[in-house]
Amino acid sequence: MEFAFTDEQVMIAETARAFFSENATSARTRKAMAADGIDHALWTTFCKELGLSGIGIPEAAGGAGLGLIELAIIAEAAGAQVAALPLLGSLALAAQAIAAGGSPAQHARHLPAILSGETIAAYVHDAALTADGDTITAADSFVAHGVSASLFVVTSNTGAWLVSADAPGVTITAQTTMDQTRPLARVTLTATPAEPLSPAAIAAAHNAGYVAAAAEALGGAQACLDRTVAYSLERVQFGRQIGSFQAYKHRLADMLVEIEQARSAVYWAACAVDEGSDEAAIAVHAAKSFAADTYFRCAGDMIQLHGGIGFTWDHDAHLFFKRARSLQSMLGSGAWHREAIATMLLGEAA
Amino acid sequence: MEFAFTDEQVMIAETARAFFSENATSARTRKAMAADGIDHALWTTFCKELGLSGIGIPEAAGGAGLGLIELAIIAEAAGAQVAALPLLGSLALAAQAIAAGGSPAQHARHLPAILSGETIAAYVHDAALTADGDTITAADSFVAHGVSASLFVVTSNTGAWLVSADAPGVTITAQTTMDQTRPLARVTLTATPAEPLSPAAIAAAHNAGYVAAAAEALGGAQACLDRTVAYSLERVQFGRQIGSFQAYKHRLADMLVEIEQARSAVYWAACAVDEGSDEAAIAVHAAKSFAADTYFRCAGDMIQLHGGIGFTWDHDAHLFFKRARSLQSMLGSGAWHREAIATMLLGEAA
Amino acid sequence: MKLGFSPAEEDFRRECAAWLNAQMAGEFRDIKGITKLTASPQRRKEWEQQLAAHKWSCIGWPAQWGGRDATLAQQVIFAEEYTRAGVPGRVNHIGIELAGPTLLTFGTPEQQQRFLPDIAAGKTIFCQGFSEPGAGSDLASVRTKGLLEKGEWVVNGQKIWTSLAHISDWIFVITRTTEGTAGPKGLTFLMMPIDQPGIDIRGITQINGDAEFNETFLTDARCPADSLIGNVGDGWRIAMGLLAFERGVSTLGQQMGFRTELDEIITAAKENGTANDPLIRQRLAKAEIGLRLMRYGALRMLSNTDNSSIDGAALTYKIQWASWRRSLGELAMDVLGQAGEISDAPGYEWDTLPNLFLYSRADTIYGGTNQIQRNLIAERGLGLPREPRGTL
Amino acid sequence: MKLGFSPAEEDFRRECAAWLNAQMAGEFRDIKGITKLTASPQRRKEWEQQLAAHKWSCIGWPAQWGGRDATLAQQVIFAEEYTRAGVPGRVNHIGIELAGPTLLTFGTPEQQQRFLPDIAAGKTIFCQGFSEPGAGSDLASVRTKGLLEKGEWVVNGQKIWTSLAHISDWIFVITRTTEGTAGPKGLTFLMMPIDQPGIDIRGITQINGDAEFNETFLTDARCPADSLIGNVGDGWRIAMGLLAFERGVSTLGQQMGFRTELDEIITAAKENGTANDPLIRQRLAKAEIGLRLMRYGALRMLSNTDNSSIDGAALTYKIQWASWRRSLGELAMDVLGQAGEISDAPGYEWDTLPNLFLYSRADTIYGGTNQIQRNLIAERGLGLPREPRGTL
Repeated sequence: MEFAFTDEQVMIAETARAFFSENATSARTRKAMAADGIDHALWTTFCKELGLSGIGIPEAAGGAGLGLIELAIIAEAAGAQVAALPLLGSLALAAQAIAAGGSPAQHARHLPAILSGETIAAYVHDAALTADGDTITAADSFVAHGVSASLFVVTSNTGAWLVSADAPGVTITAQTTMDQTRPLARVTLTATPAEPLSPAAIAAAHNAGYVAAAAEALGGAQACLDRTVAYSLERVQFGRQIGSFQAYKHRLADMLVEIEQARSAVYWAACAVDEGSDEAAIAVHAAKSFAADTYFRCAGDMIQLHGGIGFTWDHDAHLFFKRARSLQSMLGSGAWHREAIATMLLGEAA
Repeated sequence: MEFAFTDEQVMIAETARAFFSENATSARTRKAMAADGIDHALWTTFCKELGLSGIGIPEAAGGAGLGLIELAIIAEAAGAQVAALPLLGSLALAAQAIAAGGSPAQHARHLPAILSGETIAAYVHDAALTADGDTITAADSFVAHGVSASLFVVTSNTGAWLVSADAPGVTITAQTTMDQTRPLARVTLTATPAEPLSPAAIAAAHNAGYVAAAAEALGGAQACLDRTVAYSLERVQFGRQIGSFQAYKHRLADMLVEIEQARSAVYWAACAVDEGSDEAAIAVHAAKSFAADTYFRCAGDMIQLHGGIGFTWDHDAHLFFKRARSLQSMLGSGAWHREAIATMLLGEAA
Repeated sequence: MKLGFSPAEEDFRRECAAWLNAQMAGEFRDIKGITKLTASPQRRKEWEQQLAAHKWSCIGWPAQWGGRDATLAQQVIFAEEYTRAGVPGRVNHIGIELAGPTLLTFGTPEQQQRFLPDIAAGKTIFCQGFSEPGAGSDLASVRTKGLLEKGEWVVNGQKIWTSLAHISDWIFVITRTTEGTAGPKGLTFLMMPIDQPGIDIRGITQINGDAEFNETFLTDARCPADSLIGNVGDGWRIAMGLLAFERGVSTLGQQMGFRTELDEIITAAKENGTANDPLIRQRLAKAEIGLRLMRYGALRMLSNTDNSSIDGAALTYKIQWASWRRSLGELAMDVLGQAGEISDAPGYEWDTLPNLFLYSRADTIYGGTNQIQRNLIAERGLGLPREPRGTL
Repeated sequence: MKLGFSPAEEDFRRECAAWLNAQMAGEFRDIKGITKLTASPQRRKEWEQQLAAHKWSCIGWPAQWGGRDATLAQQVIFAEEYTRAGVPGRVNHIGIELAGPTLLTFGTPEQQQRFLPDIAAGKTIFCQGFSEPGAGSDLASVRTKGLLEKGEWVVNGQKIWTSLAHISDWIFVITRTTEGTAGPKGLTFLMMPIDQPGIDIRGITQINGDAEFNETFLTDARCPADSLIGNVGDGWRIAMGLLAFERGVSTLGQQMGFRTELDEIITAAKENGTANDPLIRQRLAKAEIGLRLMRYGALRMLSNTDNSSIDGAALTYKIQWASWRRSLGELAMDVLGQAGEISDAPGYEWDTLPNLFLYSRADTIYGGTNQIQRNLIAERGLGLPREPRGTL
């Protein structure tokens, strides 16, 4: 039992932080927002040069080994910059689903391309999906980076499939999305040929998706705090740094109280999944709901504590705020995750 | 339309405030707490000398006329002192029920005795009450001042009755109660002879009870704020009045924001009932839930902002705190009242 | 204490409703239902003039200046019916609600004659030049300089958050006219025409993609020597007096807009089934309660004619509505779910509810942040010690 | 990063559990399940001695002083199993967790020899004399005077909130030993025997009817010249060092107590049907999440061996658990409904959950109020400017 990063983990964290803060700049992110919400050059560099894209995928399947802890470290660093990248969809949800539910042949066919960034994969979920022989029919109105994907991992509550974006019956519709760093597309599959994955893909996608989303939220929340602290020491009103006003200080302190808990949640969940602990189920629900709520609160506070400037398009506060909102609503709302925990504690409601 | 007190209302408020703050002292209240939770001498003075006990009861029924606005003014003033009196049960719930649902003979038999303080009446509710001829069978574990009452107004969801405390089949059990200024008794009626009231008694009791409870809560909440403000100007720490610390100031400000809304709620509800407005139904639910929640928050803040001294038995903060809690849970929880409003807005949940 | 309206007042309500509905069904049907402040400015200026032509522009003003000397109850009724009829907000609301009352209270007879009829008539649209990049919450630290030169005020500086400046005719500005002063002393309140080379207006895009606010650059901007309200050095007093007018009857019209938003959420909840969710039901009930209490808080504040005492309802009103509306935006999004995060518009434009979610983040900032409001409540309402100024 | 325990550690867990369960089923079954700090003091002193006799009293201490040099993981395991077995809290927790570590860090070898074995053995029960009526949040303003007279310290003043003083043998006090000083300078940390005429202890009844806290009046109270820890004037440094020990492994035992409380609420909710109420379900889930995160926060804080950097988990821990527990008390009452407000006891005594509701109001006050915690977090954790002292 030692709930602290290993030296290797510290190194990964430093590498990832340095990479994203240097490269995932506001200017580049805004350029991506005006296009398909992906900084493609950055993604290519991340996948091909940094050597971290295979983290969490077994070496046997072509990955770099390690686990969700290390994946969370990277997602946290990317989230701190609101990087416009398909990390959550392509690496956490899709690649983990394929690694867990795919055959060696499927691994070989898809994972190297995803990990190299050549294939962008996205995650489609439809509880009402119907399968008929080798084809499936399904629809999902909120597929993150769906327009940019060439491969979809599609799940119902009981099964998982792989679908190529250029397969027959696939329509992909771009939608104006509040968080322009992760635009949502409507994807419909009508009697579309699909390769089945083993159902193990579902839990793997969920576990990795919840943890990666939570880690991204953690990084974002901490960045909101850090940037607001910095602003509060620069900005002077009433002849004082605004960070010297006690009510302002206490609000920042409350942010840290939440963030520290979110940090515990993220790494508890990642660790519990990696160790196959009994606690993994409750931990991933706790992490997703708590970290997303923390992020939303911190991003809202960031706007508030910046005053008018924080409400402008040119300031980055809204990038955090919109990302935070999207992390709350995607992959199950906070209330939904908490109800899942309540069911573990109390059974189904009568 | 003029949403401000009339001169007469201002005068009643001043009279009531002066009376309770002079007479309902902490020492007297604590003496009552050690007995049956009623300052009987104070109640007698209030009923016989002050001449306000008949307020809200029609003159034809032996009351002083006027309405719930004036009753709320009195309850607010009593609540500000956490007075140990059966005002809510005897005057608001029981007397209003009898006035609305009683025959002239019942008015004559009961109301003068209640208004003079000679009879203390209490309110018993049991949705599972059964009636058989002239007798009823019912039980209520939480009858405020039940031990002190000689008369009970008993309601089910569809009917109302009067029961004498010394009637056959009545058992009254005293219970140690958190709020010692309003101890709760368990009252059971087993085939007890009961005089029917018209069902109009039910709505009258509810309207008056919700409004009086809300008004009491408003008075209590404002007293919590006033006393904490006074303390914050006396108490010095770090070489400063603690009321000079911005976080402390803001917390007091937040209390006022809630209290001002509670004040609007109480007098809106009282006025709407008095005027027979369509809004009365939503208003009484809003007032009860909002004012009780406000009181609880303010009383909790009062303890917190007094520090250790506020946690001691000798300080009055706990009287407010326990009264506030009891006002939250009696006559329907906040969630219950809000669900009632939701049903008005949205219909029953499917 | 009385909430109901008299039969005569109910007649007045019918008269207002009839006229407004006729307008929204007739000549001005094209602007019915517009909620964005920035939409259709030209038509809305015409609407100002139509209101004025029928003496509905400023009914609370004296008849002498185009008003009707309306009672409080009548003003309440008109404000409510105005929004109920789906009429868009007043494009000259700063003129009507702030500049007008300020002139009525502090202006000279000549200034009143010069401005009030044109404000009432919708011919002079006003905007407000108070905040500066370095003077936000600390409004008294304005640095924009005003110098009297050859019978003219010459003004240099930068104002920000000048809402609707790009469609306004006049701007009132607080300027520092005594060199070497700091804080509330040495300020003067000037009214300046906008259409001049010394004034440059640049839109500020907000997080919802809209651009209601502006930066206003003043570079040797000019106005005549008699353009000041009050005396030289009176600027702070006038500005504070003006801000008190923000809590006028117009708040009730604003609330009717909130009503529309809440109703839209209720409709959405019924449509998508979240109306069955007990958590959503509680939050909708809380929102409903909050809105009702806002109405009765406003009526208490407006009915309070005893200006000498501290009025808690008035002091707490801003933070109350701003916090309520910000929560409403979050509730709206939770009712809509992910569907609230996508828009059918090709550009970055948002329907009422997602726009509410984004825009309401500004409600707790402009016109005094929640933090500033709490200071005011604590210091003025509760008598607690004032925050000390620093020396930076 | 690793959460699981090794097989050897799991063996150790079984060893702890076996011994503790045997005690609670045998000789000490009469104290099993006691939650009130003030209950059965005599038997609980005997329990301290039983623990010591089997070397379970202070397993993290060096063997030299009666400990086992246990690893962090072992301490975590013992703390968890201790509460899981239904063993009541340590009546000497101030001695074990605060006085002991303070002596280990700051004491002379003679002082260590004199006190540590007796603390470990449960023979010396300690209490803490820090706060005064005028020195609560502003602890450094203590006025209790200490004077060295004829080889003895003579102490005069009043301490308050001296938890369990009435059953303690020794008290450590911060005294002002340099006249004319104010604030953290001029303070000295003394250890004094309680059984002397100069020390008078009076119980303070709390809002729950219990009397765990005391006022302690010192009137020419005495202790030998060598009773000070550190040097004269070192009192503030020692006191701050001592307070840091509050965040030790014992927090995990405390959490196990919280677990018991939450489980009792869950049981009550299942019994009375509120477990079907979606609002209660959300709040129970939040409480569960909060408790889990408290555990992992504590493990992060305890695993962080790099003392040089600011440790956010440690700085935020107090406000986190205190706020959580206060909310838990409110949740308990909402689950119980009005039944939570009545007691079967004849006097003013409360079952676990109503008592939790009342007692937890103190959690956010003692040991540094939530407001003080936020100051510390902002100033030490985030580097924000310090609150200025006044001159009153």
